[in-house]
Amino acid sequence: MPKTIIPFGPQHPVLPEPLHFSLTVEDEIVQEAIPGFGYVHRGLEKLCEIKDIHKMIQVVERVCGICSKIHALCYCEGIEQMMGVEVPPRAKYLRTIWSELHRMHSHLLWLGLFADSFGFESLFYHFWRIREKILDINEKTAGNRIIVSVNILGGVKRDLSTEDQKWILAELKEIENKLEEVKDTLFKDYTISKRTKGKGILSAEEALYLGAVGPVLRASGVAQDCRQLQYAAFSELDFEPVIAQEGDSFARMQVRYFELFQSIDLIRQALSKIPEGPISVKVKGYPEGENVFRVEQPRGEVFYYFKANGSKFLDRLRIRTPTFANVPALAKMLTGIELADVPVVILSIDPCISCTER
Amino acid sequence: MKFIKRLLLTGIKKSPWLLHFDCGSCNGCDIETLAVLTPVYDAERFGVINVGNPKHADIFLVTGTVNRKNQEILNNLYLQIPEPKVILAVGTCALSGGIFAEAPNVIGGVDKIIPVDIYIPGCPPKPEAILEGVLKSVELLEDKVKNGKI
Amino acid sequence: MPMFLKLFLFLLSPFAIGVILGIDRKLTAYLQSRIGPPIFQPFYDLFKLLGKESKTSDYWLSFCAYVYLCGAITCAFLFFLQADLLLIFFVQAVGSIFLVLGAFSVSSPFSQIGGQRELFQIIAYEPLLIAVIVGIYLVTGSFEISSIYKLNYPLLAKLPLLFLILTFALTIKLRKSPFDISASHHAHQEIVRGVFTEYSGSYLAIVELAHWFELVFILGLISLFWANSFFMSTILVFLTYFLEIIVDNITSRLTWRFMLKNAWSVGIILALINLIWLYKG
Amino acid sequence: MEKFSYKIINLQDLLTQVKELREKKYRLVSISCTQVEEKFELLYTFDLNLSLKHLKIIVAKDTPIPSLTCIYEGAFLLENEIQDQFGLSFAKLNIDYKGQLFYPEKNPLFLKNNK
Repeated sequence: MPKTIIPFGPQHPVLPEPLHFSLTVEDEIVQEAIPGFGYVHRGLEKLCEIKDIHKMIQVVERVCGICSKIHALCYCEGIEQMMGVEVPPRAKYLRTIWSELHRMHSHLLWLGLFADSFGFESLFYHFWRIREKILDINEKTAGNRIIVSVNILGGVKRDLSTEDQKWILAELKEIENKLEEVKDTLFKDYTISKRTKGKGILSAEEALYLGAVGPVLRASGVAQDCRQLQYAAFSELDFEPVIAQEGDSFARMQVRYFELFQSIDLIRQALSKIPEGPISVKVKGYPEGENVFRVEQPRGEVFYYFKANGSKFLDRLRIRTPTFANVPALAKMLTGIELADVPVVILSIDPCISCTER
Repeated sequence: MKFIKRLLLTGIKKSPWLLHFDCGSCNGCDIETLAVLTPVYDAERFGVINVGNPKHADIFLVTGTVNRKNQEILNNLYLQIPEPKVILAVGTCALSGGIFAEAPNVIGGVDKIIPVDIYIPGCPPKPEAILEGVLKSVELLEDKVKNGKI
Repeated sequence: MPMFLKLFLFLLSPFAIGVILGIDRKLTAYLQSRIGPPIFQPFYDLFKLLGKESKTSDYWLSFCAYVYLCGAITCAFLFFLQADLLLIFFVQAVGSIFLVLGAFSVSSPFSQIGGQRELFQIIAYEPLLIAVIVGIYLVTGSFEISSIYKLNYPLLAKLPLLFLILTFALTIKLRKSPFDISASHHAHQEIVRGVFTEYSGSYLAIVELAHWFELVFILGLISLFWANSFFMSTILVFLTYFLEIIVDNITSRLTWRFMLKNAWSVGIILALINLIWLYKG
Repeated sequence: MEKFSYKIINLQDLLTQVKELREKKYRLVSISCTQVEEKFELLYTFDLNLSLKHLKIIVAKDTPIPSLTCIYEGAFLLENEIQDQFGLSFAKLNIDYKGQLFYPEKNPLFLKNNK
């Protein structure tokens, strides 16, 4: 069979997003995969020159709708660090709770899409049904389902009442039970392991060399999680990075599945330790100098670089998102696999194209 | 022949097939669009299927801003959808560019490239709103058939 | 059976299939904790598609759609006439081949890959069907369908393993998980909608209708396994179909390499065991 | 979190310094470009067990910058992005989109006087 070049994307049923790959295929085996970008590029980093540092929070929240809360968290903590603002402890805990809720919603979304990529429709619907519970929590506590805008410079906008906290704990219990139900299917189903085990293998060495981050890195056996950097309230919470050894698509699924339980645990810890007090402090003046900040997103480490000149506007804001770092590893993983496995492997890094291109 | 076609098309309101294209949005609207198809909202009750193939679609659902690179793809997809069709712009970005309107690589809303029939505002719009928009567009499809615009 | 009754049943069959597919979608939705579309949804879809504008890039493509439909209709018609099984089988094969030819005639890579995969599917299930037909011949001593109706015991008692093989072929033909490889009714696929990608409007409706007639043949073949009682054959068809829906919902899509390997190794071995058992017994 | 500090190095020393970091098993995190009047500052960030190391080079617009892709293969995206947005050029890129990674035609939109 002659070589065929298959355009994977930009509009494709498996991916809700316009990722583009030119796959050179021979006998349904991928010989070469070249990524193409630019279909979602907006250039929003440049908006920092016309929107002031407070308005930029809304912009960075829309770098990506799935991890919007965590982008805002990174931005706020980075600017606060530059300005020497001390955030009240209650605000730190609230930030942690919301960011973990966001991680859960993102992972559940991914698990659903991943199941869809290998044609397991009922599992896809199941995960999305569980996910709606988290979105309900978001809507009740923050007013929006997906783009949860709670961060401001110096703290958070909204508080969690005691009833809300109790309700969240009750919902989490239910989510935990529902997740336990699918565990056997996810890990023991013959067809799932057939489609995911040994697909898109990445060794620890290669992962570090190609700059992979987040669950992709952890699934290759490297215990690196930016939450260990102890931003927000993570310094007072107890957790271990979830890792797996095999480095294939199955291992990545495993890491993300167990991170859901880790997040539930972190939220419980945070809710039991949350102190009373104010939720924000007033921020005066404007930042100056340069800074970098990193936090752990559902997809991995996000890196912000700030350059400020003491005026209302930032000089430069640079966002290096986790998918951007994972794409070289993905291009490597795609070579030599079957065409049928392409969606599985692409989804296994949890691509977020609007993050990648900004 | 035309009469028979029109007669057959009266059923179009019961089977609107949907093509979703992310045209540079932040994913918020996309995952809400997908959520519309999942158990809690279940758009398949109304016969809505996300076909993912422009040649089979009746409703073209676009989210996000138009930029220099995807305007061509947007137009291509639009031309590939057979008549009758309805174009739905979902989310503030698809309406006007929203918060990104001033960003360097953004051209603006979807209606700068292709004609839009129904606008659904919101950032992101709630799934209920998207579902309502889809059902409104079904009525519009029916109107188009009745007025002989096929 | 008198001729006019046969004709009547033949004309009724696509409606029955439409309802079965509607129930299928409803049940699948129920298994996915959704409400699902109305039972007559497949008809709504079909009529809408017939009315829509067709954007077909190639005359060959539309020609292939028509031949595919003719093949499927002839096949179903011959089945109701209770003609020769081998003849029906080859007519069905011609129809399927034209679907593949149509997919190959356009330059879309999705369609091309879909066509290839459809070919692999045909290669996978054709030998199985042949084995089933040979088994039936060994029992009845004739390729005529009418001879099956003359038996006073169900075929299932003599050909249990071949029945299993037939359900295997049915999964492939129905385009259901785990073998929704070349095209599937769920659009979420790596090759968009495979062989159907390039068809639009009324041509898609024609291809869909042809698919319904193919199902008439396959489900008819299943009903033959309990041919001596009309009631039991209906039950058998529904049970088998129900099983297919369950399997569809608890498996993910597999690759064609896997399908080919298993269809041939497991299928042929099962068929041989059954045939040897028949011969000895 | 540690305090942010960087080391300014010469353009010629870049590759040797990065090679040393690579041998110490550092991971390339990011390359951030900033326009400061007519010059460009490139901040290279590396990570080893969650501690960062920053190197900075300052270049003029027309100077070709040595590409890191011979040391870190995955750097091609970062470098292509800068090439796109600021119109800088990198020498010996392994996959070169020639300024068309994000835009259909060459058009450095991130330059300060461009818009």
